[in-house]
Amino acid sequence: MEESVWMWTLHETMPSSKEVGHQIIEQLLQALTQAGWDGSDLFHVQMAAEEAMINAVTHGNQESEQLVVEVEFRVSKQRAYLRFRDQGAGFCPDELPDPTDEEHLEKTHGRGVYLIMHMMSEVSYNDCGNEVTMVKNRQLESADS
Amino acid sequence: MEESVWMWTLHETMPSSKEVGHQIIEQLLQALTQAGWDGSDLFHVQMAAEEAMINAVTHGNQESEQLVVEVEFRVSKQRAYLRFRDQGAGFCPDELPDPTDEEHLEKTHGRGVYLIMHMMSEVSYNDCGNEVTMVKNRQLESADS
Amino acid sequence: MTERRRITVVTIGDLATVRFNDKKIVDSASIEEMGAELMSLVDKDKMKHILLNFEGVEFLSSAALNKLILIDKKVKQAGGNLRLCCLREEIKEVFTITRLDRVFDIRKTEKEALKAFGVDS
Amino acid sequence: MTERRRITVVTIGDLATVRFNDKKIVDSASIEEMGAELMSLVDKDKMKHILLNFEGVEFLSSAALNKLILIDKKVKQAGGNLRLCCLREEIKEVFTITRLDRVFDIRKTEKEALKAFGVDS
Ligand SMILES: Nc1ncnc2c1ncn2[C@@H]1O[C@H](COP(=O)(O)OP(=O)(O)O)[C@@H](O)[C@H]1O
Ligand SMILES: Nc1ncnc2c1ncn2[C@@H]1O[C@H](COP(=O)(O)OP(=O)(O)O)[C@@H](O)[C@H]1O
Repeated sequence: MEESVWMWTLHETMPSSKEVGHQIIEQLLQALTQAGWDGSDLFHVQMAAEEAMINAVTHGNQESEQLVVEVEFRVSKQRAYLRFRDQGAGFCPDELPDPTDEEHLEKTHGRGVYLIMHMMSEVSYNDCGNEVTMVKNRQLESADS
Repeated sequence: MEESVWMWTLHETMPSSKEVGHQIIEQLLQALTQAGWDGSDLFHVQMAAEEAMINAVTHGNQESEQLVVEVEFRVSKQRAYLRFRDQGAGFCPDELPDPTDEEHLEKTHGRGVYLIMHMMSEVSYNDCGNEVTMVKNRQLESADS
Repeated sequence: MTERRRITVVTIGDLATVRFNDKKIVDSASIEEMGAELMSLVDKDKMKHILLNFEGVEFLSSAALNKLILIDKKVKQAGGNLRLCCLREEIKEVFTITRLDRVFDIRKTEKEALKAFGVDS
Repeated sequence: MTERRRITVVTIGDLATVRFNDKKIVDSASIEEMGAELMSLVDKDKMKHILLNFEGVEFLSSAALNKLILIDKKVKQAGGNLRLCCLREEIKEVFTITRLDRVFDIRKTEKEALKAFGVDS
């Protein structure tokens, strides 16, 4: 990540609250917009951020008041870097069933991690599964740039 | 495990049901009793088996009707071997808080894995955390043997 | 008329056309409320068919998708049809990536969707 | 007298002495029922103090421990005391390993426990 000139970075520890999480992601979206992001690039980052935040707060920390989520965001014109770390027991992403398999298609859960993987350019979980790091390389130039 | 002469082994796939799990553990306890186990040795294996089964069914498979738990038990006069594998997303046992810490002491969850670790002679989880293998070496000779 | 906070409804016979009041369908309490309001269209208002018009919706999370699957099951159980229309490109892509475009009947315009329901507008 | 399925209760004033009907306290439905019956001793029968006599109990799971912690909180809230007695050696060890022997007041015999409640038998 050294090579990028980040225009905006945020590194903070938030409580295990979806409301607070949504607000922090709003800040990220504003920073991206200011850096010229829009359209599907912006949408993809928003989706991955929301899903990762909700998983950290609900599955990871189980909304415990005693646990926090560490978030780190970096934004440049061409690249966005996002990291979420919770204090839960983790999980193995590779073990998750494929939600697009015929037998899982109508299930009412299990699409978050799959969407994260498909929305971002690079996604990696730590061994334990309680930290996800992701990068989005911007695909499209916006019309007015 | 080669060196042991197993007097009883069971290897089966059970549905994600605590009731069925309790019944299978009853069979294990009967086999242990027949092999001369009693007192705290028997109790320790029972505790570890119940906690591991409940975790596989509830945390691992989330009681899904579509998922199964693989159980393997082996019993000899001196040693018991237990393995439970679920089809869930796993977890990292090392990340769990210590339930005996002052701040967690009155929590109403989080003692199962800790008890398993303390009741058995050897406990290991696979990398993913959805399989636990454990061995109990018998400590006490029963009075009448 | 029923007070609804998350959706705005126009009915023609037993067909309800629904628009969403929120631009972002992501907050879990709002999703629950939206789900309950849609459910009551079938349960209480005895609507058979539902058309979800996504005009103006800019974002939805996987939790919203899960809720839509429940609504779809409900409508089908009641012998009706659920259709979706007017999805912005990025939201359409979410349905494609998750293959939910095979579960839901998605139409480009409201006119097309209404036609599929047998309503000519 | 109240019908109870999981516990047998003898009362002296506002002290209830409880024995368990099950040898193994492990099944989750039974644990819920046991919990509800103990809770109602405080809520409904207005018992202040509770003595849990574990005679005959051969096994309990961590889910049962969790439930006992809730009961203990309840009794304390109501200004009373919860005590345990007559634990077989292996069950006592479970309390020691988990350090719950520091949360619960555990006595060897029912006589000792009653004495701690100020009842001489
Ligand atoms: N941060 C996390 N910590 C622990 N488990 C997680 C985490 N994120 C995801 N998981 C596990 O992965 C599963 C699938 O997550 P996801 O694909 O987001 O779908 P859903 O949240 O609808 O279940 C979850 O049910 C949970 O078991
Ligand atoms: N087989 C499993 N699969 C997934 N997660 C598990 C499994 N076993 C344990 N865990 C995780 O470890 C945590 C602690 O488990 P445990 O010590 O048994 O306490 P409790 O079940 O009371 O929470 C669980 O809440 C769960 O997050």
